[in-house]
Amino acid sequence: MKFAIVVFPGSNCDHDAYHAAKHVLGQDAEFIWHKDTSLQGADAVVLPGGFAHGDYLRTGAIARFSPVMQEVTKFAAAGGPVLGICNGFQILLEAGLLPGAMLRNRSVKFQCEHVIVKVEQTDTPFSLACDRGQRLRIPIAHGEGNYYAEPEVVERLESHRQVVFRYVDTNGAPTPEANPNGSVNNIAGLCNEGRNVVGLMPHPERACELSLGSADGLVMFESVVQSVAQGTVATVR
Amino acid sequence: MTISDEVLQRHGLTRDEYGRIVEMLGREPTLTELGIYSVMWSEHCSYKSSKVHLKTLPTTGTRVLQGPGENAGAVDIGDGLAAVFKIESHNHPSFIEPYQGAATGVGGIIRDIFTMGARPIALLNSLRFGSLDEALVRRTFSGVVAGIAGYGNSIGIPTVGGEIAFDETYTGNPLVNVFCLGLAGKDEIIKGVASGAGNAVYYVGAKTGRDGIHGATMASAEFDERSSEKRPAVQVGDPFMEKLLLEACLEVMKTDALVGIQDMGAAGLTSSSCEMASRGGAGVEIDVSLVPQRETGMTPYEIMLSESQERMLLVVKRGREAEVERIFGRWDLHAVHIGEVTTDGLVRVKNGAEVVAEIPASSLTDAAPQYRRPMAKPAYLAEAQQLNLATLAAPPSPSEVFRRLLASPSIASKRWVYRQYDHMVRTNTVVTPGMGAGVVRVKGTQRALALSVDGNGRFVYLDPFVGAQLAVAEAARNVACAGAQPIGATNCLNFGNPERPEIMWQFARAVEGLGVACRALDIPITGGNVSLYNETDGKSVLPTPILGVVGLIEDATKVVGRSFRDEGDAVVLLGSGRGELGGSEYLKVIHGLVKGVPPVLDLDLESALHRLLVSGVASGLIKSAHDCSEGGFAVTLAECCFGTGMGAAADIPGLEAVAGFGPVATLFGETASRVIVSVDSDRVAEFQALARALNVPATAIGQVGGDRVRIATSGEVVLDEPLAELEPLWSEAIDRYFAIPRAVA
Amino acid sequence: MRARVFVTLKPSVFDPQGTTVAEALHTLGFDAVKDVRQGKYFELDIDATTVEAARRLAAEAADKLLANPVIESYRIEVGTDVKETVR
Amino acid sequence: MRARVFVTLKPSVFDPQGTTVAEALHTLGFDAVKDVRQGKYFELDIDATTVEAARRLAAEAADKLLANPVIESYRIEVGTDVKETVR
Ligand SMILES: Nc1ncnc2c1ncn2[C@@H]1O[C@H](COP(=O)(O)OP(=O)(O)O)[C@@H](O)[C@H]1O
Ligand SMILES: [Mg+2]
Repeated sequence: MKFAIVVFPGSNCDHDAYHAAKHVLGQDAEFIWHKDTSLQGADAVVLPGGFAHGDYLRTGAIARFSPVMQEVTKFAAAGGPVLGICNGFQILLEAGLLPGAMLRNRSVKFQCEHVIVKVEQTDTPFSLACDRGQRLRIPIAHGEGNYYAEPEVVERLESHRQVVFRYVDTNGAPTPEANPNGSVNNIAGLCNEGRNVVGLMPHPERACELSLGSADGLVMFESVVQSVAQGTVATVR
Repeated sequence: MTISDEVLQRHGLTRDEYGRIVEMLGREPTLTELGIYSVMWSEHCSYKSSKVHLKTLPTTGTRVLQGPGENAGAVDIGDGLAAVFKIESHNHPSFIEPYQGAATGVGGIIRDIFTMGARPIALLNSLRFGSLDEALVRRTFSGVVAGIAGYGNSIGIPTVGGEIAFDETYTGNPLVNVFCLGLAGKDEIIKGVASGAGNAVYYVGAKTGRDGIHGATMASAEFDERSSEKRPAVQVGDPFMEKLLLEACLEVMKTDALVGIQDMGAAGLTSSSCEMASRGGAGVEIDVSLVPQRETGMTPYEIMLSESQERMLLVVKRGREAEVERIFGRWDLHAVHIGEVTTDGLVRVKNGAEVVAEIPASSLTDAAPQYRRPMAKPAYLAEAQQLNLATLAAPPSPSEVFRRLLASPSIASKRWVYRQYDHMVRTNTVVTPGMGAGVVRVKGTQRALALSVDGNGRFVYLDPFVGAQLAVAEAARNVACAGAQPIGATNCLNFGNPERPEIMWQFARAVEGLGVACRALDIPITGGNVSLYNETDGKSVLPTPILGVVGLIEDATKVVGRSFRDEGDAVVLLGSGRGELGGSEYLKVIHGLVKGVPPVLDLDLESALHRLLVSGVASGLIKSAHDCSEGGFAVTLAECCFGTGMGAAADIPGLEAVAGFGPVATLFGETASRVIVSVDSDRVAEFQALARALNVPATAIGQVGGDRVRIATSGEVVLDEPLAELEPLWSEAIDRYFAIPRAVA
Repeated sequence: MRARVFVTLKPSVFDPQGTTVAEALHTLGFDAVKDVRQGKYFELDIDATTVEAARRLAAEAADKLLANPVIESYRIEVGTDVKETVR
Repeated sequence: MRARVFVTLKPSVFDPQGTTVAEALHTLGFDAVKDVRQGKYFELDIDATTVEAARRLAAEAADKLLANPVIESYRIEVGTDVKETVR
């Protein structure tokens, strides 16, 4: 299968996502410039981490106007799998492809460290290969990852099982101490109602090789390969 | 025009220097020319006080591809690749505006690296501050850290290591030294040269404003009337702009349309144009009216001297301009053709049709003044070197000393700091901050690079010659602990006012020490930076040479960190203690003293130790390694345990010392060339044989396990502490300074 | 024409920055400061002939880009009719 | 009492945030926006009986914490006598 890795001028995890898809997983991957208007027939789209347009105003605020986002929106509407990692997640929120918004971390500082997330749902293209309740040790690296949505929205997210990943402690409990940034309900990642668009703050692409401290993130990439192979997600051409 | 003493003084030029300018030009300089000379002949750009000394450093070696003289040095790391690296200081700006000062320091060193055609892949920093007990220092410290994070994180270069120490002498003059390393094809290194008459000179990047035109270089009454409001001495960094420049420049460099490139750092357009012309043996003609300007009414003087950030100067082959402009355009950057390379060796600055400066390029660089400034052994030394333990108060119990040292900010965990740095982006970081030297793998090869920055100002203060050697040894030892062969070094020399003979003496002796150590350890110095005038109210900071050492690891899968790995492993001490307390953290924390002589350094032993570490790690015998530095053996042993959940028990020979000081000297003395390693218990003999062959003392002193840190000296237990109590003292010490009492609801 | 746009977090949204500033002020002894909210402030130089046109443009810019309606609200002032202390 | 503190970069200091916002507005077609400067905005709830006392306290807080005088200047408004459009 083929991954499209969208490159905004300030993306800085684009090469990491590419490396994970292409070199670790052995799949096809292609960079798509943010001004491009074609996704080059990719099977899945990754919006990588970074600071898309410097993000001095608000993370992702300007990126949503990039020409490529119209294509991403169409691809998502047609059921294609889209993964937003960190800044990519923030862009999906700003673009309205996922609900809610990001606030500054509770610590008001950038935080880079490993956290534990629990896989809450396995019926998304990016968690299909996980076990429900599986715990993944994956790094975060962000200053604005404090997920917020209006209480009604959060309630709907929970009742529609759209919370895909949650920050938990080593026992799997979503405690305040396990929550690195103050996100409501310890939400680390979520999906849209169609379940094909997933965004998360942790960086699975940084946890695909044991030599880097963890290979727990690989399962997310394996999931999408599997779901494309099984046809559980739409092929968008 | 008549140049008054006052104008010269404001330009930091002496009457003699002015005389040389007139002689070189054959006439009086224009105001713009005077400005150009003043910055090019400034200490910062010309190294006029330090050059005679720096020339003595060893700068060559079989791996050296680029020594001092370019924007950064480069060494061959095999596989057709070069490691390009350098360190720079941003001390003064970081005191005035900690966030922006530190951020722009990061921006500057990154430009030095990609200017060479290398993709930056790792950052480190070495920081010095006053005591965290002071609110001002806390603000400077947190601002500097946030600035380093803010810039490095957003541009996407991981900060993989660094070091921080605290001492009152840095209160009004913190040190912010930033190191950057990049990778380039060995044959693709690009230089800052201008050559080929008729080739185009391009300006690209941020617009030019009045930033950083220093008070000292203001020229006339007319200039003074413009309030200082208009001339911020602090630049604001724009990491997004730099990211665009980085990507676009690397793309342009892949074409062969580029002749040379240089960033506009200190002294901006002036130094970049003059240095490129001088290196290329050519001339350059530029028209400042074409330079993109952020503000209105800027004079040629201001445009030439501005230090606005994120700007590059390029020389492009004639006929290839459109191609280069197109690449920049793709990154939304507007490259502006502002001049040409000429053959006359002159830097000619025009403002439209009017020539405002015309100076022989070499008179600004090679022919800049050099001084052998007077030196004198400092008066403080004799007294400071006298350490008579018998006159000190009796030491507290080992347990209390241990706890206080672990919580001392210079020793305590720096997690509060490096958690704010993205240290994993680019997915190369094999050893993360806090685990020893930073290690990054080199994708596409089997290799990895280990990086460390170190320097102990107290040791240098007490003996610059030995202290500087200890800095080299420590940085090199740190990379060796990861399993890396040290292959190159860069240095940042932070000292006080060189016009004071005692400071100049410190400087000269330190440079001598660097040379001796680098030669003995076979580590060429490929570049560096000198930061002088680090003083507040006539009081200098501790003389602080910082060494950045790059080490090469042949097999990236065989890298070790500081932490013990398995219960039951043998703990082996390499080297042997001498109980040296001179300049130690113990003396400072417990007795408030900086006294004595620094530890003795045996460079033969040090070199053998590095060989043992490299082969011991490569053969898989060594499972963890951590060098003994501040806090000595006991602190080092505890640090090997922290984060693992495992304790350790060790028995080391007790050392003789003045009555009552035996245990503290044994436990907390800072004898050099010692490393604690862990080895599989049934391979200890094999490892010791290896050590014997290399003449390195290797004593099996205990084993990993349990939940306490227990140390006996000659069989008698002198420390026996629960890990669960020790660890938070160390891991949360810095956080505690920033814990804000919660607001009452 | 000069338009000022103030973007603040909605009252129902927790403001980590404001809280941190308030705590820092308390440690500095500013106990009389009961609460702090931090927001963003933009000064737009707008090429417009009437105050109303400038205000409309600023509001449009705020809707589209400067504020995120999920968490933020904004306020606009146009012209120079604002009492102020400059320092 | 409510005090508002606006902290902006001094006019001569480069404002990358404002520049980026201006560029984004231009791409979105807001060509009439000639220039943007971005600053910080603080709302302080102050326990004070007079406008003057509140202003003094706010200024002190700005001097000590909210602004860095090397690159920033600030402006303070106290009270509720400001014309505004809230949205
Ligand atoms: N301490 C030092 N040891 C060796 N070389 C040095 C030292 N300090 C400066 N240099 C060399 O002098 C040259 C000029 O340095 P510098 O002015 O810092 O460069 P830049 O122009 O990039 O600021 C560089 O090549 C640098 O490597
Ligand atoms: Mg340079």
